[in-house]
Amino acid sequence: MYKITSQPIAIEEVTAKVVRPEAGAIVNFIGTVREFTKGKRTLSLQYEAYPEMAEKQLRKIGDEIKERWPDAVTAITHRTGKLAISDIAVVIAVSTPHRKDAYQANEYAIERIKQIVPIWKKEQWEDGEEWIGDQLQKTAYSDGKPGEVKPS
Amino acid sequence: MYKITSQPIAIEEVTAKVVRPEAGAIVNFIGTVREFTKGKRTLSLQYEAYPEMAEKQLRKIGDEIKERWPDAVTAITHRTGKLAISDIAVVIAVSTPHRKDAYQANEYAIERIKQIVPIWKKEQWEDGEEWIGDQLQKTAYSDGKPGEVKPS
Amino acid sequence: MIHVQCFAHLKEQTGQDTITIEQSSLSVADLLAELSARFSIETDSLMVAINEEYASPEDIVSEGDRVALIPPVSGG
Amino acid sequence: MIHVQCFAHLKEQTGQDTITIEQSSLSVADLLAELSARFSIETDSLMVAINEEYASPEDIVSEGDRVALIPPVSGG
Repeated sequence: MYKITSQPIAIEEVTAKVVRPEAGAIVNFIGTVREFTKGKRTLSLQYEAYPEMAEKQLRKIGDEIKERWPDAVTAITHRTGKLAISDIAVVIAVSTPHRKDAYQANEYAIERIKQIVPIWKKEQWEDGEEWIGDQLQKTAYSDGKPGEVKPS
Repeated sequence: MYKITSQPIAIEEVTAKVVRPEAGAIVNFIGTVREFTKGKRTLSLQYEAYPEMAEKQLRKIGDEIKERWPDAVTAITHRTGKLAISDIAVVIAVSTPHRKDAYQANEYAIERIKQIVPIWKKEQWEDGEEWIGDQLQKTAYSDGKPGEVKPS
Repeated sequence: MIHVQCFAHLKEQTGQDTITIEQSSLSVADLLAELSARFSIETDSLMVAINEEYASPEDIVSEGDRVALIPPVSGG
Repeated sequence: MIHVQCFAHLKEQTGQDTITIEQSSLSVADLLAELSARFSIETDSLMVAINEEYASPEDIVSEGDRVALIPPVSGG
Protein backbone atom coordinates (compact mmCIF):
# COMPACT_ATOMS: atom_id res chain seq x y z
CA MET A 1 0.00 0.00 0.00
CA TYR A 2 3.03 2.28 0.52
CA LYS A 3 5.55 2.51 -2.23
CA ILE A 4 8.54 4.52 -3.42
CA THR A 5 9.17 4.04 -7.12
CA SER A 6 11.33 5.46 -9.88
CA GLN A 7 8.65 4.59 -12.46
CA PRO A 8 5.73 6.79 -13.60
CA ILE A 9 2.76 6.43 -11.25
CA ALA A 10 -0.55 5.14 -12.60
CA ILE A 11 -3.42 6.82 -10.73
CA GLU A 12 -5.76 3.89 -11.40
CA GLU A 13 -3.28 1.45 -9.88
CA VAL A 14 -2.97 3.33 -6.58
CA THR A 15 -6.73 3.91 -6.48
CA ALA A 16 -7.48 0.22 -7.10
CA LYS A 17 -5.71 -0.66 -3.84
CA VAL A 18 -8.34 1.10 -1.74
CA VAL A 19 -11.50 0.05 -3.62
CA ARG A 20 -13.77 -2.14 -1.48
CA PRO A 21 -17.51 -2.82 -1.03
CA GLU A 22 -17.69 -0.79 2.22
CA ALA A 23 -16.39 2.34 0.49
CA GLY A 24 -18.64 4.84 -1.23
CA ALA A 25 -16.01 7.57 -1.57
CA ILE A 26 -12.43 7.68 -2.72
CA VAL A 27 -10.40 10.87 -2.66
CA ASN A 28 -7.12 11.07 -4.56
CA PHE A 29 -4.44 13.66 -4.12
CA ILE A 30 -2.15 13.90 -7.12
CA GLY A 31 0.91 16.10 -6.76
CA THR A 32 2.25 17.29 -10.11
CA VAL A 33 5.33 19.32 -11.01
CA ARG A 34 4.29 22.97 -11.25
CA GLU A 35 6.08 25.20 -13.72
CA PHE A 36 6.01 28.48 -11.79
CA THR A 37 6.51 29.00 -8.05
CA LYS A 38 6.43 32.62 -6.88
CA GLY A 39 7.22 33.78 -10.40
CA LYS A 40 10.24 31.52 -10.80
CA ARG A 41 10.20 29.02 -13.64
CA THR A 42 10.99 25.39 -12.87
CA LEU A 43 12.46 23.32 -15.71
CA SER A 44 12.43 19.97 -13.95
CA LEU A 45 12.61 18.38 -10.53
CA GLN A 46 14.75 15.65 -9.09
CA TYR A 47 13.37 13.62 -6.18
CA GLU A 48 15.63 11.55 -3.96
CA ALA A 49 14.38 9.28 -1.21
CA TYR A 50 15.71 7.12 1.59
CA PRO A 51 13.42 4.39 0.32
CA GLU A 52 13.35 1.92 3.23
CA MET A 53 12.65 4.66 5.73
CA ALA A 54 10.28 6.53 3.43
CA GLU A 55 8.06 3.46 3.00
CA LYS A 56 8.15 2.92 6.77
CA GLN A 57 7.09 6.52 7.37
CA LEU A 58 4.33 6.28 4.77
CA ARG A 59 3.02 3.21 6.58
CA LYS A 60 3.13 5.20 9.82
CA ILE A 61 0.96 7.87 8.20
CA GLY A 62 -1.49 5.17 7.16
CA ASP A 63 -1.55 3.94 10.78
CA GLU A 64 -2.16 7.44 12.08
CA ILE A 65 -5.06 7.80 9.66
CA LYS A 66 -6.49 4.47 10.84
CA GLU A 67 -6.45 5.78 14.41
CA ARG A 68 -8.23 9.01 13.53
CA TRP A 69 -10.55 7.67 10.82
CA PRO A 70 -10.99 3.96 11.63
CA ASP A 71 -13.00 3.29 8.46
CA ALA A 72 -10.38 4.75 6.11
CA VAL A 73 -8.05 2.72 3.90
CA THR A 74 -4.99 4.53 2.52
CA ALA A 75 -2.51 3.85 -0.29
CA ILE A 76 0.40 6.14 -1.18
CA THR A 77 2.97 5.99 -3.98
CA HIS A 78 5.76 8.56 -4.31
CA ARG A 79 8.06 8.77 -7.27
CA THR A 80 11.80 9.46 -7.33
CA GLY A 81 14.21 10.55 -10.06
CA LYS A 82 13.90 13.27 -12.65
CA LEU A 83 10.41 14.66 -13.33
CA ALA A 84 9.26 17.07 -16.01
CA ILE A 85 6.54 19.72 -15.69
CA SER A 86 3.12 18.10 -15.01
CA ASP A 87 4.67 14.72 -14.17
CA ILE A 88 3.11 13.06 -11.14
CA ALA A 89 5.29 13.08 -8.00
CA VAL A 90 2.84 11.52 -5.57
CA VAL A 91 -0.57 9.84 -5.51
CA ILE A 92 -2.51 9.43 -2.27
CA ALA A 93 -5.75 7.42 -2.36
CA VAL A 94 -8.09 7.21 0.62
CA SER A 95 -11.38 5.31 0.62
CA THR A 96 -14.09 5.64 3.26
CA PRO A 97 -17.77 4.77 3.57
CA HIS A 98 -18.67 8.50 3.57
CA ARG A 99 -16.93 11.28 1.72
CA LYS A 100 -16.12 13.84 4.45
CA ASP A 101 -13.67 11.45 6.06
CA ALA A 102 -11.97 10.71 2.74
CA TYR A 103 -11.25 14.41 2.11
CA GLN A 104 -9.99 14.99 5.64
CA ALA A 105 -7.85 11.88 5.88
CA ASN A 106 -6.35 12.55 2.46
CA GLU A 107 -5.40 16.10 3.37
CA TYR A 108 -3.90 14.81 6.60
CA ALA A 109 -1.75 12.38 4.60
CA ILE A 110 -0.18 15.02 2.36
CA GLU A 111 0.52 17.32 5.32
CA ARG A 112 2.28 14.49 7.12
CA ILE A 113 4.28 13.48 4.04
CA LYS A 114 5.71 16.97 3.97
CA GLN A 115 6.68 16.61 7.63
CA ILE A 116 8.09 13.15 8.18
CA VAL A 117 8.82 11.24 4.97
CA PRO A 118 12.51 11.29 3.98
CA ILE A 119 12.17 12.49 0.39
CA TRP A 120 13.95 15.53 -0.99
CA LYS A 121 13.46 17.53 -4.12
CA LYS A 122 16.00 19.47 -6.13
CA GLU A 123 14.59 22.24 -8.28
CA GLN A 124 16.17 22.90 -11.67
CA TRP A 125 15.66 26.49 -12.79
CA GLU A 126 16.88 28.34 -15.86
CA ASP A 127 19.69 29.88 -13.81
CA GLY A 128 20.67 27.08 -11.46
CA GLU A 129 19.52 24.32 -9.18
CA GLU A 130 18.96 23.81 -5.48
CA TRP A 131 17.93 21.15 -2.99
CA ILE A 132 14.73 22.31 -1.30
CA GLY A 133 14.37 21.84 2.43
CA ASP A 134 12.09 23.01 5.15
CA GLN A 135 9.37 24.02 2.70
CA LEU A 136 6.88 24.21 5.53
CA GLN A 137 8.93 27.08 6.97
CA LYS A 138 9.24 25.17 10.20
CA THR A 139 12.59 25.49 11.90
CA ALA A 140 11.64 23.21 14.73
CA TYR A 141 13.71 20.30 13.52
CA SER A 142 16.33 20.71 16.20
CA ASP A 143 13.63 20.85 18.87
CA GLY A 144 12.28 17.39 18.39
CA LYS A 145 11.51 14.54 16.07
CA PRO A 146 9.35 15.44 13.12
CA GLY A 147 7.43 12.27 13.92
CA GLU A 148 6.07 14.09 16.95
CA VAL A 149 4.90 17.15 15.08
CA LYS A 150 1.15 17.03 14.65
CA PRO A 151 -0.56 19.25 12.12
CA SER A 152 -2.60 22.00 13.71
CA MET B 1 -15.04 18.88 -19.34
CA TYR B 2 -18.58 17.94 -18.23
CA LYS B 3 -19.95 14.65 -19.35
CA ILE B 4 -22.76 12.18 -18.76
CA THR B 5 -21.92 8.73 -20.06
CA SER B 6 -23.28 5.21 -19.98
CA GLN B 7 -19.75 3.80 -20.27
CA PRO B 8 -17.35 2.93 -17.42
CA ILE B 9 -15.40 6.03 -16.31
CA ALA B 10 -11.60 6.02 -16.58
CA ILE B 11 -10.13 8.07 -13.70
CA GLU B 12 -7.00 8.91 -15.71
CA GLU B 13 -9.08 10.30 -18.56
CA VAL B 14 -11.04 12.73 -16.37
CA THR B 15 -7.86 13.71 -14.52
CA ALA B 16 -5.95 14.35 -17.75
CA LYS B 17 -8.43 17.10 -18.63
CA VAL B 18 -7.28 19.28 -15.72
CA VAL B 19 -3.50 18.69 -15.92
CA ARG B 20 -1.61 21.89 -16.78
CA PRO B 21 1.75 23.53 -16.03
CA GLU B 22 0.24 26.01 -13.54
CA ALA B 23 -1.20 23.21 -11.40
CA GLY B 24 0.73 21.55 -8.61
CA ALA B 25 -2.24 19.76 -7.07
CA ILE B 26 -5.08 17.67 -8.41
CA VAL B 27 -7.80 16.30 -6.17
CA ASN B 28 -10.13 13.59 -7.45
CA PHE B 29 -13.40 12.55 -5.92
CA ILE B 30 -14.48 9.10 -7.02
CA GLY B 31 -17.94 7.99 -6.00
CA THR B 32 -18.32 4.22 -5.93
CA VAL B 33 -21.31 2.00 -5.30
CA ARG B 34 -21.30 1.05 -1.61
CA GLU B 35 -22.66 -2.34 -0.60
CA PHE B 36 -24.18 -1.44 2.76
CA THR B 37 -26.07 1.70 3.71
CA LYS B 38 -27.41 1.81 7.26
CA GLY B 39 -27.23 -1.97 7.46
CA LYS B 40 -29.18 -2.54 4.25
CA ARG B 41 -27.45 -4.43 1.46
CA THR B 42 -27.43 -2.94 -2.02
CA LEU B 43 -27.18 -5.39 -4.92
CA SER B 44 -26.84 -2.83 -7.69
CA LEU B 45 -27.75 0.73 -8.63
CA GLN B 46 -29.43 2.21 -11.65
CA TYR B 47 -28.64 5.82 -12.55
CA GLU B 48 -30.87 7.81 -14.87
CA ALA B 49 -30.07 11.33 -16.06
CA TYR B 50 -31.65 14.13 -18.03
CA PRO B 51 -28.41 14.33 -19.96
CA GLU B 52 -28.65 17.72 -21.71
CA MET B 53 -29.66 19.46 -18.52
CA ALA B 54 -27.25 17.47 -16.36
CA GLU B 55 -24.28 18.53 -18.48
CA LYS B 56 -25.50 22.12 -18.36
CA GLN B 57 -25.77 21.97 -14.56
CA LEU B 58 -22.32 20.38 -14.26
CA ARG B 59 -20.93 23.26 -16.32
CA LYS B 60 -22.71 25.67 -13.98
CA ILE B 61 -20.94 24.03 -11.03
CA GLY B 62 -17.64 24.50 -12.83
CA ASP B 63 -18.50 28.18 -13.33
CA GLU B 64 -19.39 28.58 -9.66
CA ILE B 65 -16.03 27.05 -8.73
CA LYS B 66 -14.25 29.43 -11.10
CA GLU B 67 -15.88 32.36 -9.29
CA ARG B 68 -14.89 31.14 -5.86
CA TRP B 69 -11.49 29.64 -6.74
CA PRO B 70 -10.36 31.53 -9.87
CA ASP B 71 -7.26 29.34 -10.32
CA ALA B 72 -9.20 26.06 -10.30
CA VAL B 73 -9.95 23.95 -13.36
CA THR B 74 -12.70 21.33 -13.01
CA ALA B 75 -13.77 18.26 -14.98
CA ILE B 76 -16.69 16.03 -14.04
CA THR B 77 -17.98 12.79 -15.55
CA HIS B 78 -21.08 11.02 -14.22
CA ARG B 79 -22.17 7.60 -15.33
CA THR B 80 -25.69 6.34 -16.00
CA GLY B 81 -27.18 2.87 -16.33
CA LYS B 82 -26.77 -0.19 -14.15
CA LEU B 83 -23.79 -0.23 -11.78
CA ALA B 84 -22.49 -3.07 -9.61
CA ILE B 85 -20.89 -2.77 -6.16
CA SER B 86 -17.62 -0.76 -6.34
CA ASP B 87 -18.36 0.53 -9.85
CA ILE B 88 -17.57 4.20 -10.31
CA ALA B 89 -20.62 6.49 -10.52
CA VAL B 90 -18.85 9.84 -10.69
CA VAL B 91 -15.34 11.28 -11.02
CA ILE B 92 -14.61 14.91 -10.18
CA ALA B 93 -11.12 16.25 -10.91
CA VAL B 94 -10.00 19.71 -9.78
CA SER B 95 -6.53 21.13 -10.38
CA THR B 96 -5.12 24.22 -8.68
CA PRO B 97 -1.70 25.75 -8.14
CA HIS B 98 -1.92 24.97 -4.39
CA ARG B 99 -3.58 22.02 -2.75
CA LYS B 100 -5.97 23.61 -0.20
CA ASP B 101 -8.07 25.07 -2.99
CA ALA B 102 -8.23 21.75 -4.83
CA TYR B 103 -9.68 19.95 -1.79
CA GLN B 104 -12.20 22.70 -1.08
CA ALA B 105 -13.34 23.19 -4.66
CA ASN B 106 -13.67 19.45 -5.16
CA GLU B 107 -15.83 19.04 -2.07
CA TYR B 108 -17.95 21.98 -3.21
CA ALA B 109 -18.51 20.21 -6.54
CA ILE B 110 -19.85 16.99 -5.05
CA GLU B 111 -22.14 18.89 -2.67
CA ARG B 112 -23.57 20.85 -5.59
CA ILE B 113 -24.00 17.73 -7.74
CA LYS B 114 -26.24 16.33 -5.04
CA GLN B 115 -28.28 19.54 -5.09
CA ILE B 116 -28.79 20.63 -8.67
CA VAL B 117 -27.79 17.99 -11.24
CA PRO B 118 -30.77 16.05 -12.65
CA ILE B 119 -29.55 12.52 -12.06
CA TRP B 120 -31.51 9.93 -10.11
CA LYS B 121 -30.55 6.63 -8.63
CA LYS B 122 -32.64 3.54 -8.07
CA GLU B 123 -31.39 1.19 -5.40
CA GLN B 124 -31.80 -2.54 -5.92
CA TRP B 125 -31.95 -4.43 -2.64
CA GLU B 126 -32.49 -8.09 -1.88
CA ASP B 127 -36.15 -7.41 -1.10
CA GLY B 128 -37.06 -4.75 -3.61
CA GLU B 129 -36.06 -1.57 -5.37
CA GLU B 130 -36.73 2.14 -5.02
CA TRP B 131 -35.93 5.45 -6.69
CA ILE B 132 -33.99 7.54 -4.20
CA GLY B 133 -34.83 11.21 -3.87
CA ASP B 134 -34.04 13.99 -1.51
CA GLN B 135 -31.04 12.21 -0.04
CA LEU B 136 -29.85 15.46 1.50
CA GLN B 137 -33.00 15.40 3.67
CA LYS B 138 -33.90 18.81 2.35
CA THR B 139 -37.60 19.30 1.75
CA ALA B 140 -37.16 22.83 0.47
CA TYR B 141 -37.70 21.98 -3.18
CA SER B 142 -41.10 23.64 -3.32
CA ASP B 143 -39.65 26.78 -1.74
CA GLY B 144 -37.29 27.66 -4.53
CA LYS B 145 -35.00 26.51 -7.28
CA PRO B 146 -32.28 24.13 -6.17
CA GLY B 147 -29.98 26.28 -8.26
CA GLU B 148 -30.33 28.95 -5.61
CA VAL B 149 -29.51 26.70 -2.68
CA LYS B 150 -25.97 27.40 -1.56
CA PRO B 151 -24.15 24.91 0.65
CA SER B 152 -23.67 26.12 4.19
CA MET C 1 -49.27 21.54 -27.38
CA ILE C 2 -46.55 21.27 -24.77
CA HIS C 3 -44.46 18.14 -24.23
CA VAL C 4 -43.23 17.42 -20.72
CA GLN C 5 -40.42 14.91 -20.14
CA CYS C 6 -40.60 12.55 -17.16
CA PHE C 7 -37.74 10.85 -15.32
CA ALA C 8 -37.14 8.28 -12.60
CA HIS C 9 -40.23 7.27 -10.59
CA LEU C 10 -42.40 9.80 -12.47
CA LYS C 11 -41.99 7.76 -15.60
CA GLU C 12 -43.31 4.75 -13.71
CA GLN C 13 -46.10 6.65 -11.95
CA THR C 14 -47.42 8.34 -15.10
CA GLY C 15 -46.66 5.39 -17.35
CA GLN C 16 -45.19 7.84 -19.87
CA ASP C 17 -41.81 9.23 -20.92
CA THR C 18 -43.47 12.38 -22.23
CA ILE C 19 -46.76 13.92 -21.19
CA THR C 20 -48.63 16.09 -23.67
CA ILE C 21 -50.52 19.17 -22.47
CA GLU C 22 -53.16 20.53 -24.86
CA GLN C 23 -52.38 24.20 -24.30
CA SER C 24 -50.01 26.62 -26.01
CA SER C 25 -48.89 28.36 -22.85
CA LEU C 26 -49.41 28.22 -19.06
CA SER C 27 -47.56 28.95 -15.85
CA VAL C 28 -45.37 26.38 -14.12
CA ALA C 29 -47.80 26.44 -11.17
CA ASP C 30 -50.75 25.69 -13.45
CA LEU C 31 -48.80 22.98 -15.24
CA LEU C 32 -48.08 21.23 -11.95
CA ALA C 33 -51.71 21.59 -10.86
CA GLU C 34 -52.90 19.98 -14.07
CA LEU C 35 -50.42 17.11 -13.80
CA SER C 36 -51.37 16.56 -10.18
CA ALA C 37 -55.01 16.27 -11.18
CA ARG C 38 -54.41 14.03 -14.19
CA PHE C 39 -51.96 11.57 -12.68
CA SER C 40 -52.51 11.94 -8.93
CA ILE C 41 -48.81 12.53 -8.41
CA GLU C 42 -47.30 14.41 -5.49
CA THR C 43 -45.99 17.66 -6.99
CA ASP C 44 -44.78 19.42 -3.82
CA SER C 45 -41.23 18.22 -4.28
CA LEU C 46 -41.20 18.52 -8.08
CA MET C 47 -39.23 21.17 -9.94
CA VAL C 48 -39.95 22.09 -13.54
CA ALA C 49 -37.14 22.76 -15.99
CA ILE C 50 -37.68 24.99 -19.00
CA ASN C 51 -35.02 24.67 -21.67
CA GLU C 52 -32.73 22.87 -19.20
CA GLU C 53 -32.95 25.56 -16.51
CA TYR C 54 -34.87 25.35 -13.24
CA ALA C 55 -38.05 27.44 -13.44
CA SER C 56 -40.09 29.29 -10.80
CA PRO C 57 -43.84 28.70 -10.25
CA GLU C 58 -44.71 31.98 -12.00
CA ASP C 59 -42.57 31.28 -15.09
CA ILE C 60 -44.48 30.64 -18.32
CA VAL C 61 -44.15 27.43 -20.30
CA SER C 62 -44.82 27.88 -24.02
CA GLU C 63 -45.18 25.64 -27.02
CA GLY C 64 -41.72 24.81 -28.35
CA ASP C 65 -40.00 24.99 -24.94
CA ARG C 66 -38.16 21.92 -23.75
CA VAL C 67 -40.01 21.11 -20.54
CA ALA C 68 -39.20 18.49 -17.93
CA LEU C 69 -40.33 17.43 -14.47
CA ILE C 70 -37.41 17.19 -12.06
CA PRO C 71 -37.98 15.17 -8.89
CA PRO C 72 -35.42 15.59 -6.06
CA VAL C 73 -32.09 14.53 -7.50
CA SER C 74 -29.92 11.72 -6.13
CA GLY C 75 -26.79 11.63 -8.25
CA GLY C 76 -23.19 11.67 -7.10
CA MET D 1 32.73 1.46 13.00
CA ILE D 2 29.46 3.17 12.25
CA HIS D 3 28.26 3.93 8.73
CA VAL D 4 26.11 7.00 8.23
CA GLN D 5 24.09 7.43 5.05
CA CYS D 6 23.84 10.88 3.41
CA PHE D 7 21.10 12.24 1.15
CA ALA D 8 20.31 15.29 -0.97
CA HIS D 9 22.65 18.27 -0.48
CA LEU D 10 24.55 16.46 2.29
CA LYS D 11 25.84 14.01 -0.27
CA GLU D 12 27.19 16.94 -2.25
CA GLN D 13 28.53 18.82 0.78
CA THR D 14 30.35 15.85 2.26
CA GLY D 15 31.26 14.38 -1.09
CA GLN D 16 30.18 10.96 0.23
CA ASP D 17 27.15 8.66 0.14
CA THR D 18 28.25 7.07 3.40
CA ILE D 19 30.40 8.53 6.15
CA THR D 20 32.36 6.17 8.38
CA ILE D 21 32.76 6.96 12.09
CA GLU D 22 35.59 5.12 13.87
CA GLN D 23 33.69 4.42 17.07
CA SER D 24 31.53 1.53 18.18
CA SER D 25 28.91 3.64 19.94
CA LEU D 26 28.07 7.29 20.64
CA SER D 27 25.08 9.54 21.19
CA VAL D 28 23.23 11.22 18.36
CA ALA D 29 24.34 14.61 19.74
CA ASP D 30 27.98 13.53 19.71
CA LEU D 31 27.62 12.08 16.24
CA LEU D 32 26.29 15.40 14.92
CA ALA D 33 29.07 17.32 16.70
CA GLU D 34 31.71 15.13 15.11
CA LEU D 35 30.18 15.48 11.63
CA SER D 36 29.87 19.22 12.05
CA ALA D 37 33.58 19.42 12.90
CA ARG D 38 34.73 17.07 10.13
CA PHE D 39 32.64 18.47 7.25
CA SER D 40 31.74 21.97 8.42
CA ILE D 41 28.08 21.25 7.75
CA GLU D 42 25.18 22.98 9.44
CA THR D 43 23.65 20.34 11.74
CA ASP D 44 20.96 22.44 13.46
CA SER D 45 18.29 21.36 11.02
CA LEU D 46 19.52 17.76 10.66
CA MET D 47 17.69 14.78 12.10
CA VAL D 48 19.34 11.42 12.60
CA ALA D 49 17.53 8.19 11.81
CA ILE D 50 18.48 4.97 13.55
CA ASN D 51 17.12 1.84 11.88
CA GLU D 52 14.70 3.98 9.84
CA GLU D 53 13.20 5.77 12.84
CA TYR D 54 13.81 9.36 13.88
CA ALA D 55 16.15 9.51 16.88
CA SER D 56 16.53 12.00 19.75
CA PRO D 57 19.84 13.70 20.61
CA GLU D 58 20.33 11.44 23.65
CA ASP D 59 19.71 8.18 21.73
CA ILE D 60 22.74 5.94 21.26
CA VAL D 61 24.04 4.89 17.86
CA SER D 62 25.84 1.55 17.88
CA GLU D 63 27.82 -0.51 15.42
CA GLY D 64 25.42 -2.47 13.22
CA ASP D 65 22.64 0.14 13.35
CA ARG D 66 21.42 1.57 10.08
CA VAL D 67 22.16 5.25 10.53
CA ALA D 68 21.24 8.15 8.27
CA LEU D 69 21.32 11.94 8.28
CA ILE D 70 17.92 13.41 7.45
CA PRO D 71 17.85 17.04 6.32
CA PRO D 72 14.47 18.81 6.29
CA VAL D 73 12.28 16.84 3.92
CA SER D 74 10.65 18.26 0.79
CA GLY D 75 8.60 15.47 -0.74
CA GLY D 76 4.96 15.52 -1.74
